[in-house]
Amino acid sequence: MAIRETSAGHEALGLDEDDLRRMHYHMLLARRVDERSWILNRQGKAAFVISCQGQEAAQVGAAYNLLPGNDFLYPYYRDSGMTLLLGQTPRDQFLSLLGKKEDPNSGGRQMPGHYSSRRLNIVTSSAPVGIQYPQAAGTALAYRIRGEDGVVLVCGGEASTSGGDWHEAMNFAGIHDLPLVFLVENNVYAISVHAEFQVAGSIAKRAEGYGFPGHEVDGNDVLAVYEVARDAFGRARAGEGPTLIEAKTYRITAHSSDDDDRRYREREEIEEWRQKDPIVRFEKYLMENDILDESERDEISERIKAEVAEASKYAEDASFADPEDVLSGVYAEA
Amino acid sequence: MAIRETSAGHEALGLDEDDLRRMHYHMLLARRVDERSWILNRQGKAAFVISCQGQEAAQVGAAYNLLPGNDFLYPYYRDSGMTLLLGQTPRDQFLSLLGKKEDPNSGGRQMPGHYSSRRLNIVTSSAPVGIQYPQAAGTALAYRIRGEDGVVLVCGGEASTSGGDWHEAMNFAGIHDLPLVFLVENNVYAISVHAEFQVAGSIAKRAEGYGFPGHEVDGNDVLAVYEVARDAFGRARAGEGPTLIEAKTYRITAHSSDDDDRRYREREEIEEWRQKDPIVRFEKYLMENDILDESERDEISERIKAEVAEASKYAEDASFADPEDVLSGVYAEA
Amino acid sequence: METMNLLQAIHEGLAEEMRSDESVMVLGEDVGRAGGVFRVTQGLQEEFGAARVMDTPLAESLIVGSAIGLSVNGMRPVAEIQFADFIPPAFDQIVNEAAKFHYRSNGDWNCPITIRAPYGVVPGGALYHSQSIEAWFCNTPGLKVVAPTFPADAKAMIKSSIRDPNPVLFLEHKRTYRLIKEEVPDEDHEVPLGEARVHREGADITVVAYGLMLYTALEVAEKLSEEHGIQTEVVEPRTLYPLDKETILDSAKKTGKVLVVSEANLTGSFSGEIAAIVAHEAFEWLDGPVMRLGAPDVPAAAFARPMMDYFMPSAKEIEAAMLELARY
Amino acid sequence: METMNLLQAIHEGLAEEMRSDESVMVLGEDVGRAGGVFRVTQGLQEEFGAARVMDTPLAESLIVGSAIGLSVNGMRPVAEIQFADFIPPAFDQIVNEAAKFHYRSNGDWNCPITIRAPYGVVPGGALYHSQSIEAWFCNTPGLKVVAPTFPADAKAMIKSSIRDPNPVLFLEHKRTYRLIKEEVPDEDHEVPLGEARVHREGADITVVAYGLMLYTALEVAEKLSEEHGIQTEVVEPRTLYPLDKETILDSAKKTGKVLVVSEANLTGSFSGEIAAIVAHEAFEWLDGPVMRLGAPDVPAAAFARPMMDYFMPSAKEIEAAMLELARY
Ligand SMILES: Cc1ncc(C[n+]2csc(CCOP(=O)(O)OP(=O)(O)O)c2C)c(N)n1
Ligand SMILES: Cc1ncc(C[n+]2csc(CCOP(=O)(O)OP(=O)(O)O)c2C)c(N)n1
Ligand SMILES: [Mg+2]
Ligand SMILES: [Mg+2]
Repeated sequence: MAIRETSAGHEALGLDEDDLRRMHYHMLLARRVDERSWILNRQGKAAFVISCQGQEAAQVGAAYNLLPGNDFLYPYYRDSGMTLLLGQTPRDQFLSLLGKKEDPNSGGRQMPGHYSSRRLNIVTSSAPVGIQYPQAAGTALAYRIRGEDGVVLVCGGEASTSGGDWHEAMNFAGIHDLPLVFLVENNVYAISVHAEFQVAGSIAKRAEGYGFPGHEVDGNDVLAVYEVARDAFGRARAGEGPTLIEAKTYRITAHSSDDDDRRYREREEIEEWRQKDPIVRFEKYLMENDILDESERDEISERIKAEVAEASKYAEDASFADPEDVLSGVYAEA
Repeated sequence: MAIRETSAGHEALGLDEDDLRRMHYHMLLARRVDERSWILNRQGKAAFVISCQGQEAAQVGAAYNLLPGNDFLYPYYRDSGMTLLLGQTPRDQFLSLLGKKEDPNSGGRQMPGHYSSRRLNIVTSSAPVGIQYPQAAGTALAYRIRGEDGVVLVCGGEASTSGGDWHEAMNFAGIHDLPLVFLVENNVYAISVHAEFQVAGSIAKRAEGYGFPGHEVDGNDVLAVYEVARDAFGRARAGEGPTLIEAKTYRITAHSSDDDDRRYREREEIEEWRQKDPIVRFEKYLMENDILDESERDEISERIKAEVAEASKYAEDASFADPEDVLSGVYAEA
Repeated sequence: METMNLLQAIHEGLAEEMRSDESVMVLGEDVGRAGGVFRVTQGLQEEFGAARVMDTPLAESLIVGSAIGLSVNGMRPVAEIQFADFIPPAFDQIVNEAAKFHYRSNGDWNCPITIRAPYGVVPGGALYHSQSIEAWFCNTPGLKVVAPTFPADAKAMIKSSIRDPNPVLFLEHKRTYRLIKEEVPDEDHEVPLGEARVHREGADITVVAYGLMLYTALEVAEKLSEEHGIQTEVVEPRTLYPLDKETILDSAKKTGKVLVVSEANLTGSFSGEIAAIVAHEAFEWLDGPVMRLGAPDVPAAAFARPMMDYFMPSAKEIEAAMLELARY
Repeated sequence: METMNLLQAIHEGLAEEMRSDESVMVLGEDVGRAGGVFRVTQGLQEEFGAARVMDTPLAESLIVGSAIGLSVNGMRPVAEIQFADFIPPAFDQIVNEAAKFHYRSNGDWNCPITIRAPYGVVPGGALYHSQSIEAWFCNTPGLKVVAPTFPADAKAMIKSSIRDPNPVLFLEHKRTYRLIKEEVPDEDHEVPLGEARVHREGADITVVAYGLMLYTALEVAEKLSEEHGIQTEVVEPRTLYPLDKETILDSAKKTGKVLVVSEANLTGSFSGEIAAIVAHEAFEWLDGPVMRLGAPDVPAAAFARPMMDYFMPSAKEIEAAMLELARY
């Protein structure tokens, strides 16, 4: 299977310069929020960090197709590029990182990266890897039953395809032509386990066995991801069924702040991938197409920096929920 | 994907007339034991029957490749054609059907069809559909770890591919090139649910996505099944990895004696498939090739009839385990 | 008022909810065309169509997981697990997802799904069509576990379950499906989740039981009353989790003697919880040990009838335990 | 004798068994190259190779299912579940398969597998890296569930578990991995499965506890002895299922006052079983209610430290309960 790369410039994809700027802004924003999170971790303020770094193109490229309010997103823990794009703020991210009361995902109950926003149709997520897939299928099925045109985007790492839930959802999606887009962000590792011990054959190729298309795409190329995802959303909205997208990318950081990746991978490998940084690559594209210049880039960077600093400070100063809050809200009231 | 049919006569497959007679005998034996089981059910003697009828060719054709003592079988509840071929007797089957103490599968503890024989390398089986696949992968892995040439055959109906366990085992088998043959006996129904609501795309085709071959074969053609299975066993023994076989067949009886299939399928459909009866078809082949004539056929039939009658009587007369036996053997002793 | 058995009552409850609320739907294996292996959903697909009464693939995690996702998007799904013994593949979706949806999102999301599962020993069912699985689920805050036994309760409680904004595991004892009939109110007769029922008042001993064992306990209670003048109070939790402790404790304090009976393998069963609550919170009132009766600690009921019968807690054993307690 | 913490002791036990028996192997997520997320298996892949210390795909049903199949074909696998919270996908393979293999085949097959699972609250672990999951598995005849707390016991018991012809679920409290060190005998020091341990004798009250709560209970017992002269007998089940009832009952009969402490959500936890056994079988000896302490009935520990701390049963609460009981 050939890996799909950008087949056309942005105009051919129907994207205008504002679109590109929005994409770029959110990719960079996600990166900076993440970088700041590691600093907070090293300062002993953040107990746990889990990163989006390296995957921003896959995330923003795919999620850019979501119609807010109409579609649902089932993100996984690295998808801050998506949740920021949909409207969560850096402040939200840091509040969650530090487990503060105002954390919109969980009020400080869950680890960082377990996104939730009913307002933004981001479905509450958890830690068991892969468990979201059948749920996403159900959400898509509801659209089908009611004859509505909403689409569901569900995401996971390559290891999230190893468990049964992924397969059960793929099969169900294929049977009922569900309006569901599967995005697998294949970043080569599952904690320490290399994809060669995780995935037999090819993830993207498997879609065919379920009767719907699967695509491998260069996950560090935001426009390429946007394009396959746009087609997938189009198919879904037209009632033609699901699509599987495998975005080939790389996890630039350790698995999390609890992980020491020196145990299992070479520094050179990471360096190689740093050269393929999706943000640098996109900026190159933008500059070559005269959409961005150095000074604009610096200006955006400064703006984000300030925004991130402010957000981090806000979250650091914010208060924890009362300890007794742990007892409340076990059951929903009728 | 083209459905594989017999590509050659039996000589080309390396089968001599004795092989064919053994195959035929066991197919017919399985059928007759099954028919007798329904009579016992109607007489109120057997609480529950679950049938192999229609699937004998798939079962005998595949299992004919097992090297007794060297290979392992994970059968599913319809695979009496296999267990008889491996050396369980009609008496064993009826003892199990009636839940008698001498039932070799479980001593009357399990429902009929839950085969087990440590002596014959038939691994104890249970009711949760699909749960055997990861186990079979583990058994195959042990061969691989020790560098031995044993093969594992694992079987299920088409609905057994819908659950996660099938997928997890497929993936693992592909990663480690396990000596494992997956046989899916696709008999169109899962109780009442038609395959079109059970299986998206094609089961056989999915193997490719895991990096190993999958074949669709006419499951009512014993020689065709034998041939693809022979190749699969050959691959496995040569260290080349797993193979998936989807045998297209049909469940001629209701799901079980508890089921009334008039609720969900037409009599005509069954009639059509009765015309494709794998035993009749094989007998035709044998007769056309002068391996069997009418009188021999009748003689074999009579022999089986007597054998079945004797076995049934033995089991009917046999005693139940003591009621208190239900308490023993919960834990193995060191 | 119509006279119905348990199976019909659950069917009616489902049908009424589906009629009055378009978002209510049923999904599971064989629930559509065939109307369920026990026929609880018979006729529903004809009435409501294949989309709202959907035959799913054989995949329990998918059944419950997609029910969760359906509820996310406005539906009120009732998922059927064909036999409770086959609920383990859905365990993760139930205990880690559905039960935690509300809490983990700090109240942002609800998960209003109902999961029906037939449990309990039935002749011929053997190891994998017999298990009493309630203990697996009664340590999971956020989940409700209900197990009504009588038809009228069951009809009302399936409706309460569907309307509840929380995930509810609805257990149906297979062997009681057709065991008795009773009058079932036509209109909206409500039985809220979380309330135990006192079936029979008595001052001498308390028996707490549900499912098939409740029927047996009620019979034995009658017998003891007639033959020995022993007055038994029989309490049915109806909802196992969260448990109506008050009703049980009130009865324990009144009689001072409590026997808990269930069909589950005794050790580690939910009976332990009930007994522990009584032993702690009614200690001062106790005139005898808190006794329990259950199935022996072997995997499950056997296929062969004599072994199966031996496995089941019998009326005789229950009677002996009740007498022992009464005479304590 | 070397001084080791719990983590090292389990590591040593594994390594020794792998050295003395070629059929022993380890499989799970990140157990190989990385040596486990908690480093319990560190160094094993270097010593025994990638086949005997195998990194599996992220698929818990596969991990346990293939372990079963490995045991069918002559191996003695030790499967690691990275966090006990992620054991649900393997639930079916454990309770319906491994636990029933021997019984259902009427003794024809055994299933000698060990499943290691780190459980319990740890700072930052939050809802999905904190759960105490023992109640899910302590109603399953055919399975053994062990939860040693001290290093020497753990080393001996991991070896007993591997040698046991039955499936064993081996629970390790994450927060105790490095909490204390003690001398661990070099040679084959044996602790058979199924035997409780009395850590401290005392005539006034009995506390039954395991995991982190055991450490706390032991500290409080010391304090109560010093400050109030109250003598507490502390019993650690070590094996939860099947339970060593005798040791617990002996202690209950001696003190007449029993408190069961665990970290699990109280209602429906295994503490209920222990309390129920005492309430039934030691009733005549009881001088006070059988008390229990556990976490509140909310899904699991929270991420934010203040909420997490509030969630945990504290030394203060345990002390208060012990005092209440002693003074009863
Ligand atoms: C069911 C389950 N098993 C194990 C874990 C522990 N765990 C968390 S993330 C992870 C690796 C996931 O890898 P992948 O899906 O490739 O995503 P990535 O982290 O690489 O983005 C593991 C093993 C878990 N969260 N859930
Ligand atoms: C996990 C699980 N769910 C449900 C059942 C109930 N059940 C028994 S057989 C069956 C259908 C199986 O169909 P298939 O795999 O196609 O095999 P067939 O019976 O057609 O040969 C079902 C739903 C079960 N045994 N296990
Ligand atoms: Mg990955
Ligand atoms: Mg079938």
